[in-house]
Formats: sequence, structure tokens, C-alpha cells
Amino acid sequence: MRIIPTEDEAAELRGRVLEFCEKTIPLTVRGLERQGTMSDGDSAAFFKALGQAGWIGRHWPEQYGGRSASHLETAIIDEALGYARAPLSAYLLSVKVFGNSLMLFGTDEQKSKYLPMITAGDAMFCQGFSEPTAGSDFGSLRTAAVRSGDKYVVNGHKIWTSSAEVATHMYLAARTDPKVVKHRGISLFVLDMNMPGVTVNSFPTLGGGVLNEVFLSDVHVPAENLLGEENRGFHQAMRSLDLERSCMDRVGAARLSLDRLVEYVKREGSDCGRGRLADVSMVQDKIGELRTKLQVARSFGYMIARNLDAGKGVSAEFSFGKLYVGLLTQALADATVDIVGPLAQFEYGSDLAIFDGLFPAVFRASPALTLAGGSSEIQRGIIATRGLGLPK
Amino acid sequence: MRIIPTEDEAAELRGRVLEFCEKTIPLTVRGLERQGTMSDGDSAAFFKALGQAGWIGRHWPEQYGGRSASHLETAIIDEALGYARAPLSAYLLSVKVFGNSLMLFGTDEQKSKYLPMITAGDAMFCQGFSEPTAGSDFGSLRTAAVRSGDKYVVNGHKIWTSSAEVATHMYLAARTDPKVVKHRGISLFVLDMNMPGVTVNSFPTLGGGVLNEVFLSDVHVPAENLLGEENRGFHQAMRSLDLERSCMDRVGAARLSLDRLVEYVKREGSDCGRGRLADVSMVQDKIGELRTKLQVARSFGYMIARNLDAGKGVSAEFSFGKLYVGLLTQALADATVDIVGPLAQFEYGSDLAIFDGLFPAVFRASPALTLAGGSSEIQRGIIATRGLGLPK
Amino acid sequence: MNQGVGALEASESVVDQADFEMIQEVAQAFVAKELTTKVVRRAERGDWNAANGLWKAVADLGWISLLTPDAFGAQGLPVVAMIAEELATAAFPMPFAETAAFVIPLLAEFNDGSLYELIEAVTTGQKLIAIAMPANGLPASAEDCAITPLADNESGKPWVAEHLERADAVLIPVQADVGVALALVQKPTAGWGGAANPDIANNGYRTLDWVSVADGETIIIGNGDCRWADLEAALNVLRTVLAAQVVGLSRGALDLAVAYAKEREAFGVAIGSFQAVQQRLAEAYMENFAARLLVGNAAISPTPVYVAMASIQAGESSRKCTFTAQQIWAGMGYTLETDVQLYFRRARARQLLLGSPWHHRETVWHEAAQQKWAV
Amino acid sequence: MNQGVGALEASESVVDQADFEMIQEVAQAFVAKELTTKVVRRAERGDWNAANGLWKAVADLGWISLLTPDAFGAQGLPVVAMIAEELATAAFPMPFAETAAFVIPLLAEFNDGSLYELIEAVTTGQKLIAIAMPANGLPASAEDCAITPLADNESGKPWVAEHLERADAVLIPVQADVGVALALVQKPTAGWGGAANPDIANNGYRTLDWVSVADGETIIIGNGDCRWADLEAALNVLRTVLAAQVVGLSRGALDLAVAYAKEREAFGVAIGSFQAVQQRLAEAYMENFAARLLVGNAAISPTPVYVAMASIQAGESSRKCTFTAQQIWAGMGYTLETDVQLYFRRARARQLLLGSPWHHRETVWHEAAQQKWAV
Repeated sequence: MRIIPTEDEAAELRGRVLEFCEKTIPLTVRGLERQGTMSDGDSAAFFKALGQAGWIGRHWPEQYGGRSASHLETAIIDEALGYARAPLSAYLLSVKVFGNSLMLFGTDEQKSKYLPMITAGDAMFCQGFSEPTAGSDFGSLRTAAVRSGDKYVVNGHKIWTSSAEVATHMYLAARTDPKVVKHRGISLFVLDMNMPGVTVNSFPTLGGGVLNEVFLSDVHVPAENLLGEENRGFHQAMRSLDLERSCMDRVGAARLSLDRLVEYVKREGSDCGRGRLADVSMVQDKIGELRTKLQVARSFGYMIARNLDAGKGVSAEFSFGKLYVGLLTQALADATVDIVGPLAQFEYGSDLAIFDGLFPAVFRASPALTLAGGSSEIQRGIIATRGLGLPK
Repeated sequence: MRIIPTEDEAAELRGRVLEFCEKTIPLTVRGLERQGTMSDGDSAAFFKALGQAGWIGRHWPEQYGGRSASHLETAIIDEALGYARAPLSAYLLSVKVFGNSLMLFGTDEQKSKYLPMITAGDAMFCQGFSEPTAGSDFGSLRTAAVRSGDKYVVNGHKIWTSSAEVATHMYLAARTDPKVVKHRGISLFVLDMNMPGVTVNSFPTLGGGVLNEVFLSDVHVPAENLLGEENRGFHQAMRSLDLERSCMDRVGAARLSLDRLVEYVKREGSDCGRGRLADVSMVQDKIGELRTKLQVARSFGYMIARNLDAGKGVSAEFSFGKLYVGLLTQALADATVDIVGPLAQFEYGSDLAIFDGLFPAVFRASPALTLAGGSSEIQRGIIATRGLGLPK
Repeated sequence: MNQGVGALEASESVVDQADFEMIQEVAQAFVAKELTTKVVRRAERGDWNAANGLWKAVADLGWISLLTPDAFGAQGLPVVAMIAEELATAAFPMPFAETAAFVIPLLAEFNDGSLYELIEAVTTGQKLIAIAMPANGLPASAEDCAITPLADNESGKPWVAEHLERADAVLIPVQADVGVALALVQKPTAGWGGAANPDIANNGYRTLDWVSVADGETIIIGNGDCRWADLEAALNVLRTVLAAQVVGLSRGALDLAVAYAKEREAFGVAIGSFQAVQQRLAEAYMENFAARLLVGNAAISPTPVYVAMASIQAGESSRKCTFTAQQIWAGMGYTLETDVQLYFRRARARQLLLGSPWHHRETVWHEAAQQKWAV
Repeated sequence: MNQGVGALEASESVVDQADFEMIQEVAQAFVAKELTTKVVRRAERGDWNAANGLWKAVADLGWISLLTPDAFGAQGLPVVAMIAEELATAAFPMPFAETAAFVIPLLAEFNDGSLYELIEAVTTGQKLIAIAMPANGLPASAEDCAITPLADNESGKPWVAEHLERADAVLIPVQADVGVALALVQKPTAGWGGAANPDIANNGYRTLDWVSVADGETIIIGNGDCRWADLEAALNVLRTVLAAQVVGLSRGALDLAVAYAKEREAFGVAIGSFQAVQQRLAEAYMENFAARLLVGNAAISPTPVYVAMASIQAGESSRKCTFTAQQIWAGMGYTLETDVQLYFRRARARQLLLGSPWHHRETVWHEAAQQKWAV
């Protein structure tokens, strides 16, 4: 058995990503300092730089601006980006959700049009799936796309649209057949965010970023922007969500938090001014536990990438990746606050803040990690029914 | 506010129970050494001695052999009995389940007949509620009691009947109206275990005791043995189960395990022959955690007793008692095995067994604590719907 | 179902159960009628008018003076803890625990006759006294107290005080020739100085600027009388009430979660009918209920072990309730528009003041290692 | 979906993925066809005939000799771990880990030419060698090894050996003039002596009777060559395979739980359709899957930190799977008639041999404290 890349190659790749981020982030990211997960908010300038440096969509074929790299390589890149606290919301949505779906369901024309725009860092996608009455319950979707000549007229209200404040495009789910119920009659589109009738409102979040709602009012979407088959959007959308479950960016982000915690506890005086928290057995024990969980999360991520590379297809076990790293991050965020103590409450902007307020930011953002994109309960339900074959 | 008894009075009472057990258990209990919970199996000799010493049913009126004591006093006694590892299965069933229901639903004749037999240690009740197809799902009960003159003819198959191997009576639930469905048409009876047609089979358990099944074949139960109203048995049975939820015996048993663990870790050489486990911070930390949980379990038990004494009635929050002590005991049993290490695997009868194999016995029995008499999930469901008012 | 006073081992308190329940009803009615989360929302944005107004109302109800000898004295702690919990269910942002359970009892205890006027001013809500502490937590020994307000400028250890901006004075635990003492520093004419320290709960922490503090009129309280043990006992009383606030904040979050679970629908039914949601809410409710019982024990007998147990369980309750509430509220609760996130942040900040969980568990361990029943 | 070899940081193994999967299929087929829980049930009652018969079959498949230089050598560990896991899904009671991953590699490593015959006898299933260890766990340092088989009679520390009753010889780690060595003691004519020690898994532990042992023909292996580091490395290989067995036992329990959840009905539907049941089973499955991945890492690179991580996660998996299985099987699983309790007891006994979780976490901590990525 030979795993590609080797650990040395992986380290080299990771090093290059980290180096890129170290140079680029200070120049391109402003105002996101209080964000606990860098997938909460976004920077168009960073995304552009990331594309220009060739880090976006490397697993796609070269004709689309990719490098035909393995999923494993993308996993390593994602992990490093997460570790560097790069803003990743549109990156993940553009590559993992939209781009990978496009590779599965798009026409050659669509691929040739959008994928190079993404890899170049020019097209930033947000995802227009959720609605006020349709969160995890996709069948209750109300946004309507009515065919009218060579276009669809779209009306509706989307919520939790991360990155809509900077996105150039939306990967939109809308109801194209109002006569059939629930999951049938839904189609997927590419919507240009600059079209008339698109309004974005931003709401600050607990995590320190923003979430948006998007109102679509008589937006005219060209018929060629239909992605895949009309009225088959539900199944395609489910596949899209399946592809985003390795979550190596979050594994990297968790590793950063843990590394910083280790760094902090090794400081003289970290134990209430008396000694080092690193010499407190319970601190060692908790960090040993978290480090092991991190290894699990990482192993899940690599397992998913390897299976994709081996062409084994998506399985219920992919859900482990997202679920586990969410739970890990929550445990880590909470334990960090306990270990560091009262100083952990000071935020970015306080003289007393540790690592620019990383710990409170991660803590604030931690609840979102098991609710965005399918709650833990739903993930477990998928595992139980699809993975273990339990009755629905 | 004055709480009765005072802590000194409570300590005195507890001391007397423990003293009684210390003398009596060695003389009356044989063959139960591998049992992890003493509510798993039973001793008629101990029950008799317990009754003769006046420890059974003290909260009942004097006319029935009780002492009109408070529920708080009974709680203290139960806790001490659990701590002493007294065999308690029939005690709990006779007092908490049958006797307390009888006080609510029985006729004066029935109370005068059975309660003194119980307090004297002469009548030991087992509980005939569960059936192969009706565990937590009481509505699926199949055992039939058909009225015939001045008696009922009972046919059916009862399972998980703890103490049936020694019981003199069964508190029986049977279907008296086969035409109505589910929870209606069920009645409760007192059944004499010496009647022709009663067959008991015993099965050894993981916990080291026995569980029984009881076959009832044309058993003739006198009509006067009907308890409460005909066909109203479901509601009465639910009330019976409500009354057994303080579980102070289990709090006492958990306290014994924890005390023994503390005693063990203080031994020289307990840490793999090198030093004392008591000096290992992680051991201290875990025991501190468990001791706090024990305090919670105990506080729940006392809360229940106080509410009963104040006449406040049964509430959904009573479920906390049973649920919490079950979870605590499981955590305690598992942590104990981890802390003690490989020596914790040696059972009663091994020269290497610690405290006569208490730790493996408690570990083996621990799963039963959240499944017997209503699983944790069901308890939580009760809390959610009855306590928090969530929809069913 | 609030159990209120529910200790088991400590068996007496001078507060009558009926009195307790009557005050509890008043507190619950006060919260229901007067105290909405608008108050804390405004305060978090820097507008403390509504909070100050309600502080006066709290004072008028006599709740700030409950631990003076005139009221229940130390025996009133169960009542104070109960009120603190009730106020916290609406995330009341004013320093009730600090004032009613630390400043006032200490001033009363070490009142040499000169403090009556000050105590009166504080208990009637005319004056607010902030408490100063090392930035890494409440002092754990006499060595953690300031050397003197002035000299600590040189130790380099940062000190902070919550609510300093709005305080008329600050109380600083200091080392004394014998034992410890309390330096009460009036607000300097030029203001408190010191940098603002944005924190997770927007509680308005400021770093103590020892140079500015030196400009404030200062009196030393308890010098010669006050031992570390006295201050430690006072801190344990404070921790008990802080733990009660954590219980209240947790309950506030839980109440919001239950309400939302009843209202919000998915797949055509209320999400509160899903078994997985019910299980989590039931578990959170149980942990919260347990925390109230253990805080009740500590309030009757605020010994280190009871306070440690209450702190541990309050933390457990906070974790379960506030986190579960965020999960139930999902995306909606993640925006700062909704109240649920207030509880998530504020419960954590309060909990941090209780001290590290492993210190508490170590305290409990020592008790467990010594105590034994019999047999 | 068994991932088998799934390490991430260690990137190479001489075992080809296709070879691995082929052997795995054979192992799974073997378990499905030959190995029922009747075997372990009989063994627990003292009847080892069926177990011995299958031991011969395992030997015939070449699985006991996988870690000899003739087969994969140390590189075969992922295969041995996988086979151990598969055999454990049916709770196979014979000492596969001890023999294939400790006795055989050690004999092969310190074979001065005189051990070929013995290795042949063991790998073909003709002879069984038990391993002796201090009753409180596998040795953690050279000082934990026996002083000599004879002299340790006086140290008073009890030693035990599993399967001793059926063993032709026992392997005892002993202290040597330089480093450590292995005393191989043939069964004495008068038998092993020593008391039987009933254990939670009915594995037939006996106390080592040093007087009887002294009567057995003894050879010393590795004297002068074997350092504590060698023995520690061998113990880490053993622990990796023990962890794989814990993963297999956990999976066996989980499989039973899933099967029962599909079959058993309550309130008119299969209990596996209840959300609370699904959540618990899904979580147990995830922990089990995670444990397999971490054991896979350790099998490719059995360093202390990977072995520690595998042990921690195997324990987590065991706790979740076996306990959840008992809960799903409820009263039925509580009787000794059903299989599920076999897994509950036996997984715990195996897990105990892995060592205390806090030692493992301390090992991981030390790695975490040193290692850092960059930035």
C-alpha cells in the first residue's frame, strides 16, 4: 500500500499554504478578527489572492483551471487554510458545494464557464438553500422559479446565506413545479448576485461574523443557468451536501486552537500567576484527550478524501467527518475557556486578550458547528438509517 | 425552616440500620455475593429479620404495623440499607410499589390484611407487570383475568419478575376486558404465589442475581384480591411506578462503592505497586466529580421525600431521582474499573479480588440501572412532556 | 418547580420556608413584570439607564440589604441566592451578587461605626461599589491581594473591575500588616482611567489604573481585624450567589429553548415533539434542577466543599442548558438579534469567576478522602 | 465499511492494499462460517474443545505466524490487527493477540537458532504458550519484570497468567544482568499449581505459583540482547492488537444491538425507528469506526503516542458500543442466556490490559506539548 502524497510531501504542501496565508491574510483580511470560525465570514480580496496563487479547486481537471490533484491533496490544503484562519466561507461553498456538484451535474458549457472563474478567484458563490420555513426540512421550500420564455422569474426569501455580502453568484434552490409536493419539483440554478431584484441584509452573529438573508424579487435567471435536470434538484442538492463533509478546514482550525492552548499553558504564570498550567495534571490530561479526538477528526477527513480518490463513492460514514469535528471543536472551545480561566473572556481589542481573543471567539462560534448544514441529530439519523440500515 | 429529622437524628437512624445489617446480613444472606445491585436478588430470611426489627414500612400508620414516620425517614433508612448491601428487591417491591399503591387504592380490608404482613416481614411481593411483548409498552399486556363467579381465572406469562423465586405474593396486572384496547381494560390483583398453576423459572443475570419468568396457568384469584377499580389498572400502575423513584437505596449503594474506591486508592501500592492512587491527580479529580454527582443524586432523593412529606404530590421531576442515580452508578462503576485497573476484573472467589469482588459486580450490574422499570429514554420523555410541557 | 432552600445535610436556617416562598413569589413577579432582556441588551450597547432604574427598584425591595445584621444576616443567604437566580433568568446585568453578597456583608462585618452611611447609600441604590480583582480571577490566597493599592502598580499583575465606569467607589482586597484588609477607593476627580477590556459578556471591564486609583480618597476597612479566612469566607458567600446566577442564566436559556421547541415547526410538527430534542431538553432541565439543589445546600452552609459542589454543578448546568438552547434555536439563535445568545455568553462569563473546575473537584476529593459513613 | 489500513501520518506499509483486503475477506468468511459465540460460551463453562479446534484452523490459515520474518515481519501488524478485530467480533476466546503479536515476534526476534522448532510448534497450533504478568497489569518498566522466576516468590507481588491451564509453557518477562530477558518455562510434571482466579470474562486466570514454576524446565531467551526498550516495543505491538480486539468486541456488540433494534418492537414499531435509539447507535458506530482508524494508525506505526491514542479511542468505543448494546437489549440482554453480555464483560477485561486511560492521555499530552505545525 502506498499513500500519496507521502508525509513529507504533505508537510511541504502544508508549509506552502501556510506561508501563502501568512503573507496574504494581513493584507486582505480586515474586520474579521472577532470571528470564531473563519467559515463565518469572508474576504473577496483573500479569495482573489487564493485563486491567483492556484490554491482553489486543484482536484479539478486542468481544462477548468484545476491541477487534477487528489482529494487527499485538497484535504491537506483545506486543513492548512483552516489552521491559518483564512476566511473560507465562499471558498468552501464555491468549491465543495457548488463546484463539485457542477462537476457531477453540469453541462460542459457550464463547467467551462464557472469552474475557471472559481479557480481564478473571480466567482464567489453563496448557497441559497435555506428559507424561513425550510431549514433542515428541504421539502418545505417556497422560493418559486417560474419559466417565462428563455428565463425563469424567481421570487423568494433565503436565509442563513453565508457570504452573500461578498458573493458574485448564488447556488440557488427553487421550486419549479408548484403542483407536486415536498421534495419533488425543486430545481437548482446559478444566480448572478448583481441582477436587479436581489437584496442582501446582513445580521451580526454570535460567532463574530455575519449571516445574511437574501430577498429575490422578480429576478430574471437565464434558462441556461439551470443546473442539472429540472425538478430533480432535491437529489442533486443532497449530493452537494454529501460532498462537503470532510471538513478538513475545521480540523485545521481545531488544531490551531489546540496548538495555541498548548502554547499558552506552557507560559510561566499561566496558572493564576503562580506557575505553568502545563504542569497541572488535569490540564495535561484534558489536552491529551482533545489531541486524541483531533486525531480522530483528522483520520475521518483523510478517510473521506481517500475514499473519494479511490472512486468508492459517497457513503453514510462521510457524515462522521462533519459531526465529529463539530463535537470536538465544541469540547475544545469549552475546555479551553475552563483551562485558561477568567482571562479567556477578554476579546479582541482588550489589552488583556490572549492571542487576539482567539479563545472567546472560538467559544462563541462553537454552537454553530453542529447546526449549520445539517444538525448533529440529522447527521446521526443519516448514519443510523443509511449506515446501519435502521428503519426510517 | 426546620427540616426533620435533624442531621444528628438522621445519623443516629442511619447508624442503627447499619448496625442491624452488620449483624443480620452475615446470618441471612448466602449466595448473593456476586450480585452487583442488591435489588437484583433476594433473601427471605433477611426480609423476615428486617420486618421483625421494625424497619419495613415505617411511614405507614401504626394500625398497619408502621410508625407514621416521614418519607424522609424512610429515605434515610433506604439509603442505609443500600449502603449495607442488604438484599432489597422484594422490600422495594412490597413497600414502594405494592404497599404504597395499596395505601392509595386499596380497601380497608385489603390494607388491614396485607400491610401488617409486609411490615412483619411475612409477605414478600414480586411485581407481575412486564410480559414478553409488553415491556415499557404497558398497553400491549396479554395476561388475561376472566371473571368466573367469585374469582378470576388468570392465564399468562410474566417476565423480569425479580424476587419471584422467593416471593409469597405477586402484584399482578392483567387484562380484564379484552374488548377494549391498549391501556384500558387492565386491572390489578394480589396473587398468592402458592396457588396451583403458578410456575417460576429463574435465569441467572449479568448482575450476578436472577431474573424470573412466571407462567400463570388457570390460576384462581379470589375476586376480593382485585386492587382498586376493575379496568382502571393502568392509571393505578403508573402511580405505583411514580412512587418508587426516589431510589435512595441506590444512592446508598453508590455511596458504598465510592467509599470503597476511596479506601482502595488510599492503600499503599494501589498505583501499580508503586505508590497510592490517591496521590494521582486524575484519580482525585474523577472521585471529586463522582462525589459531586452523588450529592446530586442524594439531593434528588431528599427532594422527593420532602415533597411527599409536604403533601405536594407526585411531579415529573421525581423522575430525576431514578434517572440520575442510574447514570451516576454507571459512571462510577466504569470509572472504578479504570482507576483500579486489571485487579478490578477479579471476582468474588478469587484470592486477588478486592472487597470480595465488589467492583466487578457493580460494573456488571450497572447497565440494568437505566433499563429496569422504565429506561432512561422513557424517563427523559416523561420529564420533557410532563415537566416541560413539550408535545407528546 | 423551584425547590429553593433544599439542603439536606445542613438542617437549619433561620429563614422560614413560608417567608422564603413569599419573597420568591415577589421576585418572580418582579422579573415577569419589570425585567425584560431589553435591559441587558441596552446595557450591552452602553446604555445603562434602564438597568440603573431597576437597580433602584431592587434596592427599594430591600434585596441588597438582606445580608446585613438588620435583615437575615448570614442566614439570609438562601434568599439572596434565590433572588440572584430569579434576576438572572432575565440576565439582569447589574452587580447584584457582588453588592448584596460581598460588598455589603463585608462592610457590615467590619463596620467600626463609620460605615453606616455608606451601607445605607449602597443598600438604597444611591451608590455603587465595584469590586477589583486580579485579571486572572478572584484571589485564592492573601498573596493574591494587592500589596497596597498604590504599590501594586509595580507588581505588573493586571487588576480589573467590572462596572467600574459606573461605580462611585471600588473595593480592593489588600494585604495588611496582619492578615488582609479592604481598601475602599472613591472615584478620583479625573475618573478611573485604565483601558476598557471588551469581554465576552460586554460587562464593561476596565483595567485598574493604579496611578488614577492613588488619586482617589481611600479608607482601609478591617485592618487588624480581617484575616484571610474572613475574606475567603466572604468569597465563598459571593461564589454561592454567583453560582445561583449561573443557575438562573441557565434556566433563562432553557426556558427560551422550551418555548422555541414548542413553537418552531419542522417536517410539519413542532420540533419539541422530536424524541432527540426532548431527550436533550430533559437532560438540561435535570442538570439545572440539580444545580439549584446544590446551590441551595451551599447557601445554607457555604463551606468550601458545598461551594465547590455548587460551582461544579452550576457549570454543568450552564454547559447543558445554554449550549442546548443554542442548538434548539439553531441559526436563529446564532444571530445577535435573539436573546438566547445573551445567556450563552453571560453564563460562561459568570461561570469563569467561580474558578477552575479541577480546583473545585480537588476540594471535593479532600472531603471524600476523609469522610466515611461506617460499616 | 471497514477501513483496514488507514493511517494518515505514517504513509507506507509493505502490505499491499489488495493483499490486505483479500485476507480480510478470508477472515470475515472464516468468522461467518466457523466461529459462532457457542465457542466462547463453551469455553466460559470450561469446555475448550471447540476453541482449541478453531485455534488449529487459525494456525492453518497462517495467521499466527504473520509477524515472523518469513511472513510480513513487523510490517504485517495491520493485517494481524485486522484479523484480531474480525475474530473478536465473535468473541473468540483464544489468546490470538498474545500469541501472534507478542510470543511469536519475541521468539523470532531473539531466536539464537534454537527456537525454530518451538516457533513452528506454536505457529502451527501444536503448542500454546501463556504469558505471565503482574496481577496489576503489563510491566511498565524493567523493575516490574520478575527478578527471576524463582526469586520472585519472595517479592510477594502476585503474578498471573491467562489460559495457563491449557498452556504447554509460560513466558515470563524477567530482569537480567543487562536489560531484561524472557524465561520460557515448560509445564511442570505436577502441573502449574496456583489458585484459580475467577474474572469478569471467565478467562481462566491462575496465580503463578513460583514453587511449581521452579519445577518446570526453563530456558532464558534474549539474555544480554534484550533491552527494556525491546520489550516495551513488543508490548506496544501487543497493545495495538489488544486494542484491535477491543474494537472487534465493540463491533460485535454493536452489530447485535443493530440487529435487535431492527427486530424488537415496542408501541407497534421496531425500536430502531425511535430517534433516541438511532442517535445512540449512530454515536456508538462513529466511536467504533474512529477506534478502527486509530488502531490502523498504531498498526502502521506502533509508537507510544499512536498506541496511546488507539487505546484511548478503543476504550471510548467499548464504553459506547457495549453499554449501548446492553441498553438496547434491555432486560433480555441482562440474562446470561443472550450473547450481548459476553461482549460487555469481555471488552472490559481486554481494555483493562491496555493500561489506565490517564497514562495514555499523558503520553499524548507530551506529544502535543512538543509538536507544532508552524505559523
